[in-house]
Amino acid sequence: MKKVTVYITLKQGVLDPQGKAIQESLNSLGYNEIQQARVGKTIELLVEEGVDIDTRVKEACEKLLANPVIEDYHFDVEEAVKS
Amino acid sequence: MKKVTVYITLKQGVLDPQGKAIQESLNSLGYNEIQQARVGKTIELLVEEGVDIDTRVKEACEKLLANPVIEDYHFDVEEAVKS
Amino acid sequence: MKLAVIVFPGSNCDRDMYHAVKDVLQEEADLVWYDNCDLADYDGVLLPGGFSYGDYLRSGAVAATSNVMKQIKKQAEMGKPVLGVCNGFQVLLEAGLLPGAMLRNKNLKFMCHQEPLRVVNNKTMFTSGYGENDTVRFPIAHGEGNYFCNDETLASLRANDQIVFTYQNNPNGSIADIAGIVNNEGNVLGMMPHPERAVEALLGSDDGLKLFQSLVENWRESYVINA
Amino acid sequence: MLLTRNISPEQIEHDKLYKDMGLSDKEYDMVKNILKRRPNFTETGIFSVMWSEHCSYKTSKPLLGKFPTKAPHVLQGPGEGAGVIDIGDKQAVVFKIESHNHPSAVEPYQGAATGVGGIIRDVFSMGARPIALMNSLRFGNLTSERVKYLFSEVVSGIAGYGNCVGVPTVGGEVQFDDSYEDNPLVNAMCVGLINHDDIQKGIAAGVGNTVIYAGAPTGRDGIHGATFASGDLAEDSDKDRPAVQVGDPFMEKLLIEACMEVIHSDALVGMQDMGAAGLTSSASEMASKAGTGMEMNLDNVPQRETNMNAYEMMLSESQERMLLVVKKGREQEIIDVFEKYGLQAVAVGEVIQEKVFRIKQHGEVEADIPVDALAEEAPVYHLPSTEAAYYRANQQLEDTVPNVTDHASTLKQLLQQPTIASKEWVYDQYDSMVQTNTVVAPGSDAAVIRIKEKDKALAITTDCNSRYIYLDPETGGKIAVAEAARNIVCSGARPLGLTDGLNFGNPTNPEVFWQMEKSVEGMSEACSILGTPVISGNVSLYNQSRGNSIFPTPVVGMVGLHESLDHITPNYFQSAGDIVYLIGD
Ligand SMILES: Nc1ncnc2c1ncn2[C@@H]1O[C@H](COP(=O)(O)OP(=O)(O)O)[C@@H](O)[C@H]1O
Repeated sequence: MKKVTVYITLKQGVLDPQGKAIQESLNSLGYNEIQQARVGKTIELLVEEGVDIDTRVKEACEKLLANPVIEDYHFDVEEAVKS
Repeated sequence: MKKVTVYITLKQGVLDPQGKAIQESLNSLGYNEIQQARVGKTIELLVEEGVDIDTRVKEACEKLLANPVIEDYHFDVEEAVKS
Repeated sequence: MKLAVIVFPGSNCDRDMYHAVKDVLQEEADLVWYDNCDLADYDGVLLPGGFSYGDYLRSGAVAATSNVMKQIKKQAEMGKPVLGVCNGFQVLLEAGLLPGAMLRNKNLKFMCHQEPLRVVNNKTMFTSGYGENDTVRFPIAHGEGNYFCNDETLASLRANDQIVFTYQNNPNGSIADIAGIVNNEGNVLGMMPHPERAVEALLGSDDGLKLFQSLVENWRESYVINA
Repeated sequence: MLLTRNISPEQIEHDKLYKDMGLSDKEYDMVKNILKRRPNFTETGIFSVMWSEHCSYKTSKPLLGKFPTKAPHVLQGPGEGAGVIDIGDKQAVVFKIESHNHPSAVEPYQGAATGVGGIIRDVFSMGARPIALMNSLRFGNLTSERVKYLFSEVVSGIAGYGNCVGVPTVGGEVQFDDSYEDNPLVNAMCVGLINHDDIQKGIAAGVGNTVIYAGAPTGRDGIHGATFASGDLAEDSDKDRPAVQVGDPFMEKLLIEACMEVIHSDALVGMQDMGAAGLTSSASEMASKAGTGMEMNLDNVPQRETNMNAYEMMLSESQERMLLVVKKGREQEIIDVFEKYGLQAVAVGEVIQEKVFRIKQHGEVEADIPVDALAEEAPVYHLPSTEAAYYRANQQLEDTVPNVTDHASTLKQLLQQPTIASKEWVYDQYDSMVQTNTVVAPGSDAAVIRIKEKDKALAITTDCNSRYIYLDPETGGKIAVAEAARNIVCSGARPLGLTDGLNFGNPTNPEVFWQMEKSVEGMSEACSILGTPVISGNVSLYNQSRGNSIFPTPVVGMVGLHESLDHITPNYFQSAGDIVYLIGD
């Protein structure tokens, strides 16, 4: 079993109101050193072996997981640890 | 300037309805090899140097960025690339 | 005219849309469960508001991948009217029937109240009953209605007269105050405000009636001409 | 997690482990008497949740008996998921209020969201379609960051859940006072509409019938939430945090639609949601009401996590789960309906003659308890009551009228009070219009929901001025009911009945118990005089922190009927030149 972590971020140039709100509240809490915050998401997938993971995950990202109009993505593949 | 990426994930055992919906939809699109999906978020911070980044970010995570009741977090610090 | 109101898991304005068409306009309509349905017999498709698939991942994203969307694309290509309201609009964007994407409202909050809109294009099959630049009041009820597209897309929306409704007091941060757009062919309309919630004066506004009436009248005319 | 099988009944008794679960020494002895042996770990857990205040009302029962609950138009009084009142035309209105205070103090978003989910399930488990939500909220003053956070997260949680399931939130109330600083109140009310023929009860009738579990799989959420909700909110309640359950409104929406379909099947015998104490309370209450027993095999229960033991499964408070009793041989029809909506529904047990609740797992009996002992025979306490010293002292005070010199500035100051100021910031976040029936939206005294195809509407309000109740519980209780009734009447409707959410401090404090007693007496009297019976309600006790009780807060949720749409009366001035009358003292 592999663990694939897909990282999805907003494209440069797309406004991130949530990031902006986080930055502002960090500043108001006194974290003035924080100059920018941008919010993204991760999707951790547990994937059975035996498929071409790179191709399949790339395809899944394009079909569903990321929206190319506003988002970029990349992903890591690692061995899944038994929990 | 440093770039800090905070990774926030749901604690083990906390229901992740979003992850479940994503998994089901991936399966119905034919990605049957995907056995689980869990959703997390990332917050990328641009932080001015000159502070003890580790301590400050840890504090910010606990105060604001992560919800310790249901979430775990960790973070990476790297050199910010000029964009 | 016979309209299909598509019901996805999590749609919640499906019955409101049905009520508006069936009980208020007295046109034919069916609630059509998204799975295994056949749209060939319908004269148009309505995608209602709600939270299809819980709005998980991105609003409308999961519904956009469902099989019924392929059929809806086909109906749209045949020139049949397709109207997506709120979550329906989000689904149309995610499915690529309309350009652009939705972001969270700029204040990050869900908002629900009446908003005054301007009818900027009254030459579509959905808006011909309105006067140009008419003000109409429709309820909005959304958390992700902040319409976004790149400059190129915005320029082409403008060039082709695809912007149909704009907000008069932009509540959510949408680019160019956009509240509703049509596709290039003019038969697919997506809008965040809810015309189906504005068909009875008792509930605060009946400004949405003309939208449905326009749709029906234009369909009748083309039907008569084609027949 | 605990390896409970290694903890023997002897050890539970010897180390008084039952105390950690919430049973007193006396209650533990009662359990031993009932079972005629020592309870094992799972059984001890089951008794402790079923006998918690939340499930058994053991300290409030003697007071609840004072409420008038009967009237010709009451089709179902307290006791089922929600009460039911006839509104003519073979239709009825179903409603109830419920608190989610302690979960909201710990995790405000999920606490509030799951509170909404729970009360909606109470209503649709009766067979009614949920048509409106209301809420009643109390927070500390908006000066601390924590309170601001609680306030904004609670509102988002209510919005997040209610908006997604497609039930309009049409009103409510919010008040701010220091007494709620660490212990906010989150009460949610749901109103449903039903045809008389569709009224369902939560009963497990018919020996041999099948018990079906439907909805979300069981996880380790909120284990011991019910006892947690009935215990003091201590400073270190952070360590109880894993008890927080997470809601999935999307699943709830599917459950609503599936249940609305299932109620029309004559294969359905009974249905109940799994609320506090989850499987335990739903199953044992259904059997107890029917005078039957139930046997359940936990191996068949859908599970979200691995290696859950019987104790965890029986006490889990995972959300969005329902228990159904279905005629033997007709299970598949019911299962098919749930499957259409992508929901899991599986047979997990059987109704049996012997009046016991028997739980099996991995081929072993994990619990074997007489049904009535859990639901009916819970202990009842008659706690001492003492007139509060502050009250006696206040009664000695002379009446004073504040000396106002600048009325304009006093008025402005008043309007700036968060408790008095506009609540638009709150209700703008709620979808108040979905279902297209909302004639009067939030911002008025009572919300008005029309009934489609009928010349009728319902008026709904929640009210409680807890400061009045603190100052004089009996008069304050009357005022709460009267205010609700006035709000209903002002909208043009006739009050039908009410649901009450009793939120108080620690009842073992005789002064708190006195507040409870007096306010219930005041409310009861007002109910009798106004002809508005109490048809459902909820009790939340031990609302205090750092030793201070909250203001006594018995929230009234009232519903009225407009016999014609023409009767709907707005609460703002209509046009210049109209004459303004002031009626009353
Ligand atoms: N928690 C809430 N949820 C929804 N609506 C609310 C809430 N709190 C207040 N409202 C609405 O705001 C309006 C004013 O509320 P409030 O200030 O408590 O007034 P009142 O004292 O007249 O009840 C009412 O219409 C009420 O329904």
